[in-house]
Amino acid sequence: MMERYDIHRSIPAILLALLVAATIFYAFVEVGFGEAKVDEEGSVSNRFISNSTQETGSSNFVTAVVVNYRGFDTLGEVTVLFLASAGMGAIVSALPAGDKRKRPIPPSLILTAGTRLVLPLIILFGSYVFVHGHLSPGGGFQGGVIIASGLLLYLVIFPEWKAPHKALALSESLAGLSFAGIGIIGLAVGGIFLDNVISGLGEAGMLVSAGLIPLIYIAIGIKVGAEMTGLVARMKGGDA
Amino acid sequence: MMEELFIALWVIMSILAIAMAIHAVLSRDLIKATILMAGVSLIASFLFVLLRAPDVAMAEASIGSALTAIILVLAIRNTKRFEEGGGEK
Amino acid sequence: MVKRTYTLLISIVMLFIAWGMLSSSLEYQEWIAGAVIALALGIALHRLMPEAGGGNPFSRGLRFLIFLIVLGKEMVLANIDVAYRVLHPRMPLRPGIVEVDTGIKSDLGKLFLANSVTLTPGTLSLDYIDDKLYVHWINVKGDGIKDSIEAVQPLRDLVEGAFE
Amino acid sequence: MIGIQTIIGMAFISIGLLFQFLGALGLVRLPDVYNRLQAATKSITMGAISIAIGVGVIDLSLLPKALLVVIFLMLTNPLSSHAIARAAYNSGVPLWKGSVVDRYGPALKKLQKRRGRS
Repeated sequence: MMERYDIHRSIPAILLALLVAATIFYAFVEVGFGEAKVDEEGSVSNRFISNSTQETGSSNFVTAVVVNYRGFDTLGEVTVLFLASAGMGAIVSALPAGDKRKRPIPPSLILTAGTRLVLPLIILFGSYVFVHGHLSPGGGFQGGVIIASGLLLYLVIFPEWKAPHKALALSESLAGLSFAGIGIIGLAVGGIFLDNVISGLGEAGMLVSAGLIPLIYIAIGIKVGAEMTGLVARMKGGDA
Repeated sequence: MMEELFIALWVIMSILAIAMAIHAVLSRDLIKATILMAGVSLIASFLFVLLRAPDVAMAEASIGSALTAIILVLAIRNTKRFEEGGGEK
Repeated sequence: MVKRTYTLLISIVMLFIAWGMLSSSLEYQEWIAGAVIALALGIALHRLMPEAGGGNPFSRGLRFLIFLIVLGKEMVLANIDVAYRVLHPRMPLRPGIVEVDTGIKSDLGKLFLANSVTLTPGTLSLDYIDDKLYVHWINVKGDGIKDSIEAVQPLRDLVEGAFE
Repeated sequence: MIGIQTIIGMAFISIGLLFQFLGALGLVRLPDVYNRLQAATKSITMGAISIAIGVGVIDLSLLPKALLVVIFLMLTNPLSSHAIARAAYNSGVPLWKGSVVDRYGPALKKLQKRRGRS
């Protein structure tokens, strides 16, 4: 009954895992997770925690750090994601089409109807997460990935569905452009790339607040959702 | 009282995650390993919630246990399900 | 065409209500954003949604509410049933898969019937083949061929009233 | 001082945990995949719903979200168990030997023959 393990072959993997675990433990034993370190005068995190709401208008200071203080890094992250997706698309589309021997069992009516009913709700939840990035946990990356996982469900249930790669690429490019465009607006008006020029608009805690942060997060959400969907659709094969 | 419960939950979840990870490394069946890995991600996202990092928890839950698992399953479907080498199976 | 418009309206309202429950606030900004997003998603995805039947929406909604209440009652009964079967020392089981000709036509009705069959005592929906529902029944009555309609009985009429 | 609200919420959560426990017990005790899925689906759906409602009662501002979670669970949990049961049958997991009747197997065979021909 039980699967028999072949321990000898796995010894290097186990040793490597132990080594990594020991290193991580050694490196982080001093950090003290969960302890409050905000009482230190002049520390960076202290400054972010106490000032970010007034400076950026965002109640969620993780978002304030990701999109405002470290906005340029985020642009880099989005670019890395784009490069990964594009590279994978290039590799997968160059491969010969896989064999079609293993035809999956077609889904039953209950599954298809259920997916058709649930998918809009999942996409709505993803949009909720990225629209509320500056108020509640989550943001563009999380919301985009939630949308992608909904479309992934659709792709698994309807294997013959051809992902609209052109529309995905278009929305991805437009979202990326609008992110960079918002940055350039900041450069033109405030003199700093990605400067939050209208941060005074609205009061903190409302939906319309935090200036450009929600707009940037909406762009990131659409971009990540489109990228992830395209990536998985290409991985599935078919029309890649 | 609350503090001890918290720590006990923490320790149990961590041990569970480590056990699942070891099982995943040792398993020959790659689909099984993928599912176990998704489970580890789910536990990790729960631990992130306990550590009051809900942002990270959301990303971990959706990426780790949905997207990565599906990408790995698709890759396995196009290659082979069982690891090669060794005598049995 | 009329049915499509009806489905579009229903899906927009459904998405809007879901947004309201998610945000659970009374700020007008939330409601405006929700309306915009629900409208956009509804228009983009209403072709996807299973079609709802026609008829008077209010009586239909009332029937749906009754359906939900009965479903809740059945779920509690189902759990007591599970508890009885699991805790009984000899586990009284008489399982089998039966075939039920439900007579429900619309996709939405079939979905809700299958889901509620899974949640009611002792039954688990397996598949639809040629409009017949196949149900795994934990306590088959008789030989399981003549009385099979009983497996879906408590909720079938309610589903028919609410979705057909 | 614990309010009445907290007590009601805790009662809901306890009932939910009891149902979850019974579901897990059924998962261990019952003989085959389909019977196990029966117990697991019903108890785990009900248990999760009960816990969500309990949380909503304790903190009333969370109640709408909890209700949304309930709706979502009632939609998706039966779907997933249906998918598991169907996949199990189609990949050849047998019924328990004490089973009385199986009308699905012949119908499935007929369907496959029809599909193969067309």
